[in-house]
Amino acid sequence: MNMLTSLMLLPLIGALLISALPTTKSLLAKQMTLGTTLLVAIGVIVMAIRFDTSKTDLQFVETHSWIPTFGINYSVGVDGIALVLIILSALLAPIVVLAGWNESSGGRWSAKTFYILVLVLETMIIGVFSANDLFLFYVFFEAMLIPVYFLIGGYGTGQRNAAAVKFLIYSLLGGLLMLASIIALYVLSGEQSGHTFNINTLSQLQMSSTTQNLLFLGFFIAFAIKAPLWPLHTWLPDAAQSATPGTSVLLLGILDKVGTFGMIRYCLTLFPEASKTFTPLILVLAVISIIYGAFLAIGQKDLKRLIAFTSISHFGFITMGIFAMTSQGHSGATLYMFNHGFSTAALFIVGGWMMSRRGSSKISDFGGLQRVTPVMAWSFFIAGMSSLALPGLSSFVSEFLVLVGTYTRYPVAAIIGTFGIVLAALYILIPVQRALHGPTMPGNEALSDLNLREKIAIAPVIAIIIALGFYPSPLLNIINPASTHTITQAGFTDPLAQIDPKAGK
Amino acid sequence: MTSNSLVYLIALPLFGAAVLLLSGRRSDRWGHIFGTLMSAGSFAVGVSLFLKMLGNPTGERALTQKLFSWISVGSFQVDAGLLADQLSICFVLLITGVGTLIHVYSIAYMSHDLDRRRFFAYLNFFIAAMLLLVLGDSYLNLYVGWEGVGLASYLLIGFWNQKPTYATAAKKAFVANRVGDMGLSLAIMIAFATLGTVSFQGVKEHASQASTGSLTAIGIMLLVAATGKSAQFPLQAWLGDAMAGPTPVSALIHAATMVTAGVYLITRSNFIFDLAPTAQLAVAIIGAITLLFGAIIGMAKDDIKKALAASTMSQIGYMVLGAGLGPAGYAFAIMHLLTHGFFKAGMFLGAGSVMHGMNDEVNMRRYGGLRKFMPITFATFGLGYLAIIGVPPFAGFYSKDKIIEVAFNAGGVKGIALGTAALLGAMITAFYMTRVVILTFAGSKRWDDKAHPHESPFLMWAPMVLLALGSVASGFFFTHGNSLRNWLAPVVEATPSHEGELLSPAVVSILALVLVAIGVGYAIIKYLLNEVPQVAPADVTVFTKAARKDLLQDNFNEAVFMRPGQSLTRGLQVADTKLIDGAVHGIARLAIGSGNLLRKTQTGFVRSYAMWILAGAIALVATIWVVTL
Amino acid sequence: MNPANYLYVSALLFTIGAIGVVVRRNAIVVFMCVELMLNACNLAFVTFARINGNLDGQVVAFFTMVVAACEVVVGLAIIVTIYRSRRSASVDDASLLKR
Amino acid sequence: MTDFIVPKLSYVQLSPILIVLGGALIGVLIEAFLSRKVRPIAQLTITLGSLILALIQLWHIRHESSLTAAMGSVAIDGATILMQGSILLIAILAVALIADNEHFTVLAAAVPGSPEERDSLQSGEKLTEVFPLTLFAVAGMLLFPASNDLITLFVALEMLSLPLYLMAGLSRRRRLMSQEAALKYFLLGAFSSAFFLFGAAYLYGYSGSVSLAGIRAAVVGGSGNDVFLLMGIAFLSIGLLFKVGAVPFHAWTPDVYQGAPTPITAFMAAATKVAAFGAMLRIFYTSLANANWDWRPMMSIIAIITMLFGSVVAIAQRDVKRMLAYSSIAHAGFLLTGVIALNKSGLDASIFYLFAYGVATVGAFGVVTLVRDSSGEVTDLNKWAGLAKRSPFAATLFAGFLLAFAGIPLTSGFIGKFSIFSAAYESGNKSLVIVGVLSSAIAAYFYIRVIVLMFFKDAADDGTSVIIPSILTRSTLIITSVITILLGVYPAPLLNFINSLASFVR
Repeated sequence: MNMLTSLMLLPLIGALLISALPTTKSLLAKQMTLGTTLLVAIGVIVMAIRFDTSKTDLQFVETHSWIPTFGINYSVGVDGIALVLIILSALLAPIVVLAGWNESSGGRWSAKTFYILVLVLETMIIGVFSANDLFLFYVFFEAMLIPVYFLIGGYGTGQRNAAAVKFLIYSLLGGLLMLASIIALYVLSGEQSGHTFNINTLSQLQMSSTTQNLLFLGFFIAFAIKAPLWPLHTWLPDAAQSATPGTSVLLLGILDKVGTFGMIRYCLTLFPEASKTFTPLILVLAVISIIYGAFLAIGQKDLKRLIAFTSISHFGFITMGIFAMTSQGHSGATLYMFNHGFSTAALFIVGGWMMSRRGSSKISDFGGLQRVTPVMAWSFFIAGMSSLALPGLSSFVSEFLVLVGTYTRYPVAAIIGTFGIVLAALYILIPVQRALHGPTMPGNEALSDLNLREKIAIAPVIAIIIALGFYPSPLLNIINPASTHTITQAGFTDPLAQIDPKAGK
Repeated sequence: MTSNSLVYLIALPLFGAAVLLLSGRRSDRWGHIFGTLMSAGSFAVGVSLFLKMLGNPTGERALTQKLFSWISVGSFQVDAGLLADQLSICFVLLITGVGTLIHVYSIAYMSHDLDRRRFFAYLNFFIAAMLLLVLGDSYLNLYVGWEGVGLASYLLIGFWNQKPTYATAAKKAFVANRVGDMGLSLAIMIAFATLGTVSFQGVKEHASQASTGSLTAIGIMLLVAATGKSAQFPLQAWLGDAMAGPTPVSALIHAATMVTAGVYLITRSNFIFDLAPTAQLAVAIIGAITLLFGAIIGMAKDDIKKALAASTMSQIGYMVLGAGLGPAGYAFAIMHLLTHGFFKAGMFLGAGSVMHGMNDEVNMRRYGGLRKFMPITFATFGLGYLAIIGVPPFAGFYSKDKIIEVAFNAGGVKGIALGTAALLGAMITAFYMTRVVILTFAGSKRWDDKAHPHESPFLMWAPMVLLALGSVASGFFFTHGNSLRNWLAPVVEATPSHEGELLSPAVVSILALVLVAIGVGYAIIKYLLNEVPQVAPADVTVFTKAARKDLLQDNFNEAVFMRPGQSLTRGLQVADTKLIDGAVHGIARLAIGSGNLLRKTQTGFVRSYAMWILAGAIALVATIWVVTL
Repeated sequence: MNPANYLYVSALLFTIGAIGVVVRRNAIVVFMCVELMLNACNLAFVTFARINGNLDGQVVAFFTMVVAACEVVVGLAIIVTIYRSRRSASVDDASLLKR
Repeated sequence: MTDFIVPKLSYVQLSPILIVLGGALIGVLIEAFLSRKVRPIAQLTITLGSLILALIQLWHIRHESSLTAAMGSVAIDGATILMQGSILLIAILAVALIADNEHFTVLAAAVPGSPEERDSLQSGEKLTEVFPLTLFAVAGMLLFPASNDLITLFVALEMLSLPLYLMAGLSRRRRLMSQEAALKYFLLGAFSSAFFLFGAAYLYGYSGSVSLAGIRAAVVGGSGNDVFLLMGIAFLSIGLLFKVGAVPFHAWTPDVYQGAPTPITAFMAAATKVAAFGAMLRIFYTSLANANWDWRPMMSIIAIITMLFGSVVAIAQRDVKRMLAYSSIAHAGFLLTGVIALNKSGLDASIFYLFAYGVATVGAFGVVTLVRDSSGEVTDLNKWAGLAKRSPFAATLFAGFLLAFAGIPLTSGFIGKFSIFSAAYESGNKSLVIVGVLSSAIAAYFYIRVIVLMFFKDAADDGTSVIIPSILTRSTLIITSVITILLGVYPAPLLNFINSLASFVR
């Protein structure tokens, strides 16, 4: 069987096995989940090694007829961009399980259910990134919401019901708008080439510019809600605040990438002309997101909301990179998705430990943690540094690529975006100062430092953050052919330098 | 020429930092020694490289090392490459040399601190980052080091971050630096968009093909970067607060090395500034403003470290001014940077030594007459003092006078204005440095009985002595036969010819010495011959009050950036919940509300239902009628 | 005589019946109004049969009568049951189910 | 005098209808002659038996296609077969729910609260008339979409409606409400039948023929009086739109759904919709297809109003059955887009949608029958809070059906929604698709609200409990949920089947 399909089935099988366990055996459920996610991670790494970086077309392709009446196929395959995101998901999953070992205990239902949901979600995540059939993509895109909804509503804290509903309604609204566009594409394909959902075929459809613009909007709004872009972002802070840290990692670290991934894979590929038309508007929204997210992050008093707003700022960068339509912007954006996954994961995981120990997510309740729990404080600090894109850490490479890629075509957007890096310093250093520095606040004296399990969980995250900062080539080699291909397909070439660097020699 | 050992310069201290941080408390007992050895090892590598370069012919001295391809996307190609040319190696020797001395000093200075190991880890990390800054072969590599030293500076300023003010100072430094960094990243972006490359070599080769406008933009952005890192006007506010860090840090980072990175950046980018006269002029003006600004603040400070910090700001102003004067000035800027590295580091260590003996008291009004208790400190500090005010034949005389001279000779009004500013600065420098020395070492004792001033241990005074030797001899050594200038010539392409001299070197020296004498004399009259109150007098001029408050720079920043920023944040928060989320909830409420409203049509009366059907029927017939008509 | 006049009458009857359903409260009367409407339909059918010159319409009328009879059976059963429970034949009294 | 022509009837093609009718008659005889003790089991056997037999028989004739099954009165074609199959299957599933006698009063004629009623309840007897009534209704429903002339249409309409009027009033609990539902359903049903008949008269007047083929010929020829045609279309539509519950002819739906015994609600919500839409599709796709310029705008407006109204008002509901009623109104709107599409994919999509929706509806009401307290079923949504704690089984099933109604992928509802919207889009009715999508989003809100209630709210200790379902109910629940999921995950076989069969013989 094809690797992608096997990787999708693996967590599903794990979920089935766990569902056969009695509810009381929560430890076994955890161990089995960890084992399954590790297996998937190993499988994905093997796949990454076997991935041929010299090709631009999809690899590991598998196609079966699914609903022939509508020309729907079960068709999967990955290019570099999708592969990187699958790697991200597969690596983060075991870390989330290990880091949030006791996360499932405070929920409405048993730990068993929690892990079943997580595993089902992993299947869908791999599916959504590897789908090569628009219908299949949509199925995963929507079905994914259900496990997340239950993860937030069932295991979260605070206003979890409202947050879960808000998340779901927002996402469903976007999804339904996209459905309208998908239906239109389907009908158009029927008129022009026979009903199909094959993305390649769909990308060659002829349509009037009005149609293209409208259909593009259907897709884009769905993705902009997911990613989330200002002003469609308000569900994210609520969801992040209510979800458990592990769920937040899955949500912000992985799931929201479906939005930006979709912009690359679907918006640009299917509607190149409309993408051009809307680029100015989208860049404005992206820039607003960067600055707006940063300002709101600065003002947050709740650690989880703060991280959520930093993510909104970061998603602004990613969107900006995508719509800059340069190879640097695109590769940078894809790399950014990966790096943001890890730095947000680090923030949420360590932040989660801090919060569960202190029993509060208010930043002002912390203080002086560096003295009490140095390892935890350091982990948080490094995560924060990664979030503000400190050079030498992974996110710097991607952020800079996005900025430089944007500057070559849209200098003004890049310049305003650059202000974001100053604000980033503020939104990271303010909580760092309040939580880690200063005198040890009452209530924090007896907090325990990270235990071995937690150290094992956070170590690979930090290792990847640092390693990719200095040596991002393995990922860039995977991403570059795909992003160049996307740019070319959308009808763009990189802007040339004012002078040709080779001419001088 | 390629060399495979460049990477060890950085790798050794980086390894030291990693070991010290990861091993935790286990390395408490030997961490400081290990850290010092790593720094010393790096110094040794530096010296050997320097000797190797000396052995090569002038044109082939630059050493390069390509480690791997760092970022490669489309035409954006950046290697992880190192470049040690004549300019870099000066910095390498300064950083590792002074750095190692300060490591040694810190062994003793920090011996009572529980976190000494962590302190050494940070110091090692700083050395590594600073070396990366000066060794990177492209702007992007430099950027990594650039922010790396910023981080090290942040960590070290906030080393005692349990004190909220210290933590705030650290944050302030980082943020101010980030503003500068924004300039640097914009400069890199413009460079890439204009020239298609960001390596020093590439930019240098193609700069002449680019438009002046682009080059000016790059230059201005590089200047912004330099003002952040080097505490130049208008991003200077953080330096005074940065004195919150342990004194060795102030000596190493906030006097000798990191804060001079801006001068390095401008000098390194000479190929851009030489083609962008506007940007170059801006550099010179910023330098001139800052040198006066810092000097004025220096006159009013009672905190010995803050006085020295103001002085640093001012001295770097000289360097920036020098670098802004183009090919004629680069070498002198670097020379002043190196000599300043010696004497200012020496004086900071001296200040640290004084504090060490005075229970960490920093207020000079509570010192007085300490020369008897701390003779070595007094001697080394004194030598540094003579160097900074520019008394021949101490180091400062050579470097500073040259900058003043070049400034006067820059031509026209510009030359006179810049030269006058520099001269004036020299006078003020003489005044406030004399004030520092008198308040600290001369006069009568003003401390209370709790303090027991004593000389510092060997490990502390030995580095001070070595640095004092540097303050005495380095100036002569660098100027002898134009050694430094010739050494740097391949990098900065010094063209000594300028169109006619306005003032000859001798005139400049005499003028400067006269002004210095006035400054010293006034300080003696004011502080040695008159009683110094223990508490700073309140009935002073508005001018003094402003100088005490750093010429209101914090007030300005607060009023112009911080307050509006905070209001904006609050405003956006309200907007987010009320407007954006409010709209979302509004739509939801609209749906629910209309649901509740329409629900009332379901009255429960069957006749009203029949009415609906009848009305529907009429409407239907009407619609069909209208449509078909 | 113009057959259209029969159609007008039928339409009038239908309208009277429909308005009666809406206006009257007594379930039996309401039901009778429905029957009136059905008979209006019958009249229309028969008229059209005449106009069209075939018998189909008249056949429908017979079917309608039979169906109407069945409706009466069911309808009266329901109305009587509810009258017994509520002691009222007003359709307005039966309004527990609403909103 | 002309010779008497012996009517030629194709008994094979009519056999499903005849079997069901036969079963109903046997049921009446059972009521008359068998002792009360054996009646329940006998009735159940006969009912299920005849339904299953009819289904089997239907399978055998699935490829038949003729207009002559009953002298042109009944059309047997792919569409008929598919509709009848759906109705039979839904009826079988619903009968399994009806078999739980707990829902029905023993003596329908008894006054609520009277000693008579008490006695009858205490006797432990069971109401069994409901079975033959069901079969009669089913027979009417089978005939309705197959009817090929106005007479048969009207007769079938009454045949399916009259038993339902009665069945709505059979509830054991809340008798007054149940009777009120019956009254309302009856009066309004009769009222709308009159409109239907009036419309039929005008169509006859327009075309001079009662057969759909004759009307079609007249419409194509375009020779008749257009006023008659338009009046005919408008009034005939009212009768049909009433049955499917389209706004503004919907008002009976919530009241009747709420008042009727839940198994009956399940049956009529699902099966009536199939039958009524079946007839509607046949009329509009065959007879009136060429007059689509006349009726499409009006139907589009109704579809839009129906979708929005159903979704919006459902948000404000506090009773689960009423909420499902409004949801069914919204779904009627979605289905109308399939009628308006007026193309082959619209037909296929509507049939699939009807089947998927019907099955899920039976399942959803099936779950409603399980939630009870001391006074019977609990339909107050507030008391459904924390249902997942009381019974994860029931809550999960119900959530699954709700997600199917909401059209979440991997459920049958999504495939249905996709196919019907794409058919509408294909026919150029883009605005319908947009409104459909928007109201789906609104609808999603209240489905999710119920899920929140069941899963994320804590249960109050108010005596609400979930009973353990009988084997029949349980199998209905399991079969409906399996079909709902299966049609979402792998709908290809059914879609292929529908695609190959669905067509109208003309």
